[in-house]
Amino acid sequence: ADEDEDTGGRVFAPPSVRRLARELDVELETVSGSGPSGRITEGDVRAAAEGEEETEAES
Amino acid sequence: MVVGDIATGTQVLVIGAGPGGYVAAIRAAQQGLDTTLVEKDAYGGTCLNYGCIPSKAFITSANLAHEAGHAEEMGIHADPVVDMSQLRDWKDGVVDQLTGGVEKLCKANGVNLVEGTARFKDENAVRIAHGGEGQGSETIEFEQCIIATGSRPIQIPGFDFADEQVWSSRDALASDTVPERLVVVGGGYIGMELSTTFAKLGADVTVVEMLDDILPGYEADVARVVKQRAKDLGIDMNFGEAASGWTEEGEGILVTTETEDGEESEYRADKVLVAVGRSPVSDTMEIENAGLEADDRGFLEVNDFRQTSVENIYAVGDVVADTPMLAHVASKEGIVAAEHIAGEPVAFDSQAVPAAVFTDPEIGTVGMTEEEAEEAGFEPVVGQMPFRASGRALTTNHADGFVRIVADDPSGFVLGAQIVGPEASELVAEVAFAIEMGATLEDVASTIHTHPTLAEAVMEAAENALGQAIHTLNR
Amino acid sequence: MVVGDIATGTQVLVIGAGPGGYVAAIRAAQQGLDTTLVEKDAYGGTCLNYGCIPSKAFITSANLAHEAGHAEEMGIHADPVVDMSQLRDWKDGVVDQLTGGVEKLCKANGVNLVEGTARFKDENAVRIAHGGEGQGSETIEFEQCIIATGSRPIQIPGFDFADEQVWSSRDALASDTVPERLVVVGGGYIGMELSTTFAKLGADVTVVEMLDDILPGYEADVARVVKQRAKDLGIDMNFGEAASGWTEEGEGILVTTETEDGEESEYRADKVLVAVGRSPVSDTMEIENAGLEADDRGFLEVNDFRQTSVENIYAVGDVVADTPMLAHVASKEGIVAAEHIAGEPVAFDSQAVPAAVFTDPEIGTVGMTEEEAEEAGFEPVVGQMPFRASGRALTTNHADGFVRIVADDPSGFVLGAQIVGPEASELVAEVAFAIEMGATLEDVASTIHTHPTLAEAVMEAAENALGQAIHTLNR
Ligand SMILES: Cc1cc2nc3c(=O)[nH]c(=O)nc-3n(C[C@H](O)[C@H](O)[C@H](O)COP(=O)(O)OP(=O)(O)OC[C@H]3O[C@@H](n4cnc5c(N)ncnc54)[C@H](O)[C@@H]3O)c2cc1C
Ligand SMILES: Cc1cc2nc3c(=O)[nH]c(=O)nc-3n(C[C@H](O)[C@H](O)[C@H](O)COP(=O)(O)OP(=O)(O)OC[C@H]3O[C@@H](n4cnc5c(N)ncnc54)[C@H](O)[C@@H]3O)c2cc1C
Repeated sequence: ADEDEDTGGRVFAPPSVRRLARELDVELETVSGSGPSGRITEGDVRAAAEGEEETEAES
Repeated sequence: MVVGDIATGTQVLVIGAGPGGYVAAIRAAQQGLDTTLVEKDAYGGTCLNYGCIPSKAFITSANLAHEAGHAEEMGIHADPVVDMSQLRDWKDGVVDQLTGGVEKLCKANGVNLVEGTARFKDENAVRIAHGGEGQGSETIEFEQCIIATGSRPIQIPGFDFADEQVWSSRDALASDTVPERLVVVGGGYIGMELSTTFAKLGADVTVVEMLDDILPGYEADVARVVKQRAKDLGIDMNFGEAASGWTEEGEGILVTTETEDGEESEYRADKVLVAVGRSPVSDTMEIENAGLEADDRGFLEVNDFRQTSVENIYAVGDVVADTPMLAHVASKEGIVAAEHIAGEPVAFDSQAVPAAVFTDPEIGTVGMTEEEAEEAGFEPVVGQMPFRASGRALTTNHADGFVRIVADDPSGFVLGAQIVGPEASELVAEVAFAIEMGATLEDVASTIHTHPTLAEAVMEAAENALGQAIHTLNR
Repeated sequence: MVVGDIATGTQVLVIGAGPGGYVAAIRAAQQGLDTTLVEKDAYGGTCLNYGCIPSKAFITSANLAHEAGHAEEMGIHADPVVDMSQLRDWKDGVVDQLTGGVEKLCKANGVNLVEGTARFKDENAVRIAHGGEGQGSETIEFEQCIIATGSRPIQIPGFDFADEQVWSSRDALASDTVPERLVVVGGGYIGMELSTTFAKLGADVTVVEMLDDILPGYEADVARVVKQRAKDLGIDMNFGEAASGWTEEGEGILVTTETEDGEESEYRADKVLVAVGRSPVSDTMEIENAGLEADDRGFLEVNDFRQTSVENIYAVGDVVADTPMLAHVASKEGIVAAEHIAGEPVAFDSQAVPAAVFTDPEIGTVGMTEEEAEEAGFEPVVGQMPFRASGRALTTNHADGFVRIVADDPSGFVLGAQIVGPEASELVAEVAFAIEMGATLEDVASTIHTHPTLAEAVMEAAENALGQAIHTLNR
């Protein structure tokens, strides 16, 4: 599907990764996945969380 | 015995012990919360007592007897007779075992069990009315409440479940006789499951459906497989007719229907089963006292954590708006509510809800159809595997139906499946899991599937979508 | 008709049309390769003609007849009689449909079919000897070859399959009568599947096994469930005894066994089925002409792409060393070989191979046991769900057995499952997929599973491993 189309809230990340995202306060929609076809992995979420922290620390 | 009004307190109060409520209560207790579960009727709710479980028990026996009686092709010569009161007793035994199990599991996890009807006093207390006379009442104060009061069958004008000739699904599943002639009003999943069952048990079954097909909500080619089989079983299906009333006639009854144009038809029967849907039970608890309001159909609206408009009051299961009225949805919602109260990072974030219909053959669906995928902005690619090309299906002599898998192109993400055929209810599990995992067609296609199994058909459907099926031609 | 030796050429030559060979040939053709498939006997190989498919057809009928005859508890009164020659005909019909399908699929995908026995001339050519007399021979030159010659039943001293009293599994599955008394030598999966089947069809079955348990390779608590059921079916199991010979006695035969200490026993029977294993077929093709050598047991060694020591010659299926002799392994290997030849980035990289045993109840396993996980350096955590706590299992009246899931702690990665119980062969598919996906216990546990299904038990086992099962107590 086209990247920019709104596909009804479907996210492509395993349940455990989705839970981790909530735990770490990461918006899945803002994470770009490194898995097959862009699937979001645990590592992607952790990296996003750390990135967030860094940005916060800088400001 | 408790007389007079005494007040006790609990952290979490759960109202209703169906698959929504008892699961919520057990999970809340597992999270270390002081939990109380109130039930006015029977542990296990509709599902264990009058729904999923008894219907599936009847279906098993009806299937076995019918199959054995129609397997000459496989060399089996038998003339099975079903003793309906024995079947009923066996079914009751299964139900008792499971409801007893629920009670034990609640206790073992430390849930306080209270029998009675809960009614809100305010947003932090309910009054419990006990069943027996002179039992007095009890007030329970709570920090959080989970409403899991479920649903009841819809009655239609002219058909009163109090009359012994008029059956709800619950009455049908409590019966210890097979009516000679049964009219079933409603061709939805409950109506079709019971039509098939009673037809196999020997009843002369007539289905009357207002719409123009059975199993509304399912795609036409899925419903068609079940409809054809129902026809073969001698079930007479009539569409575009609404049941308008019934009268006694001789030993039996006469059921009247009407088309939109006012054309009337009459069907002779011994019982009429009304299975036109279920409505939420939100009127037993005086929710207005807690500041809650149901929508015009009686459902409660909730957020992702199953909180109602009153923050400390949650709702799960059939009483909730917008999610399918299914036992496994109720249980999942119960878990989400309980864990959210406990502060866990949960949400009702399931990507797809599988559903099964235990007709002959079974239906199992999950996620999007091709059409729904298109509407959602995907570019769907579809793969199909007919069971007549499946070695396992042929060796079980059940080769009608197919597995269809829907995915996004070119990402390959699995979006849905429609399965009709043997064990469809089980096969859908793998696809549901694939959807939750964010798996692709290739993931499914390149996983080794045991031979000979029906699950191979899921793999083959994925291969077919990729244009590289082995056991069916690729388009 | 071809007379004399003519030479043709092909890109890919596949020898043997079992589930290894025909799948390889179809996939090679799908990849655009000019492909020729040689088979000396029947399309579909052992699996479709003498193995998986006929055995499962017999099992279906035996199960249905036996169940219907033993379901009074569920209210079913029946006295089914099985007409064995009708059953055999039905089974033959299923086989014909599937083998005909294989032939059609090969042709539709553009595979050239050649009947005959292939023998290597050198590493780029085989000579085909046609079956009929005076058919002459044919040389086929190839660029790549895939050997898929499968396996045959092992004969043991004193028992010659040529004698009509001595059955191989193939003879048993071709029979149109049920022997009154059947001795089965070997308690492996083929022996136990056939023992159960013939016991249900009315034979008096005695199993003789050299080891001290049935189903070697399966954990004791898994085998125990099947053993108990076999006992209940009246199967007499004798361990630590090796069959040493047989003699005719009166109308029947007398089978002699011997313990390690030389103690002899005798069993009266009408037939003796020898099911002690299968050995690879690598001696039909003069492989030495191609510079190939089998190991001392007759297997061919291959690399991850299924190449033998001769680079352009691949081997797949039962003839290959180190992978389980199973149809779905053969097919997967066939796909890998074909795609590797086509230059695709494939390898036989499956993380786990599921396997099923179609006894009563079924067994389905995949990946590691707890012990294997420990040996592999994981810190296994295990979760279990007994089917007697499953609503679906109780409603099918098949509640023996359990689902066990093995995972790594604390990563939660799913490593394996051992399932014994109803539809275990199907249920294992979800866990196999979870393993391939690198999924965790949490992923399995938080996926909604349809109620009421047996697949819920997989979810419950995962929840149990996480210490949060609802329907069973957590340890
Ligand atoms: C014939 C039939 C077949 C079905 N088959 C299936 C199936 O195969 N699969 C499936 O997923 N679903 C099936 N369903 C639907 C399933 O039964 C429901 O989705 C499920 O029971 C909903 O669970 P619940 O916990 O929300 O409510 P319920 O199971 O309805 O339980 C609600 C409980 O709350 C109690 N209660 C209500 N008000 C109060 C009060 N004020 N105080 C105290 N207690 C109260 C009720 O007595 C009841 O026990 C079937 C239903 C029927 C009728
Ligand atoms: C009773 C029984 C039940 C079984 N049940 C199961 C089951 O439930 N699940 C499962 O996974 N497995 C089962 N198996 C095992 C399964 O049948 C084998 O694993 C599978 O058939 C192996 O496939 P293959 O392609 O390697 O070889 P095969 O199926 O053995 O096919 C090899 C083919 O090669 C041909 N051939 C041999 N030499 C030559 C030559 N020189 N030239 C031309 N053709 C040649 C043979 O005629 C044969 O057709 C069962 C086996 C038996 C006996």
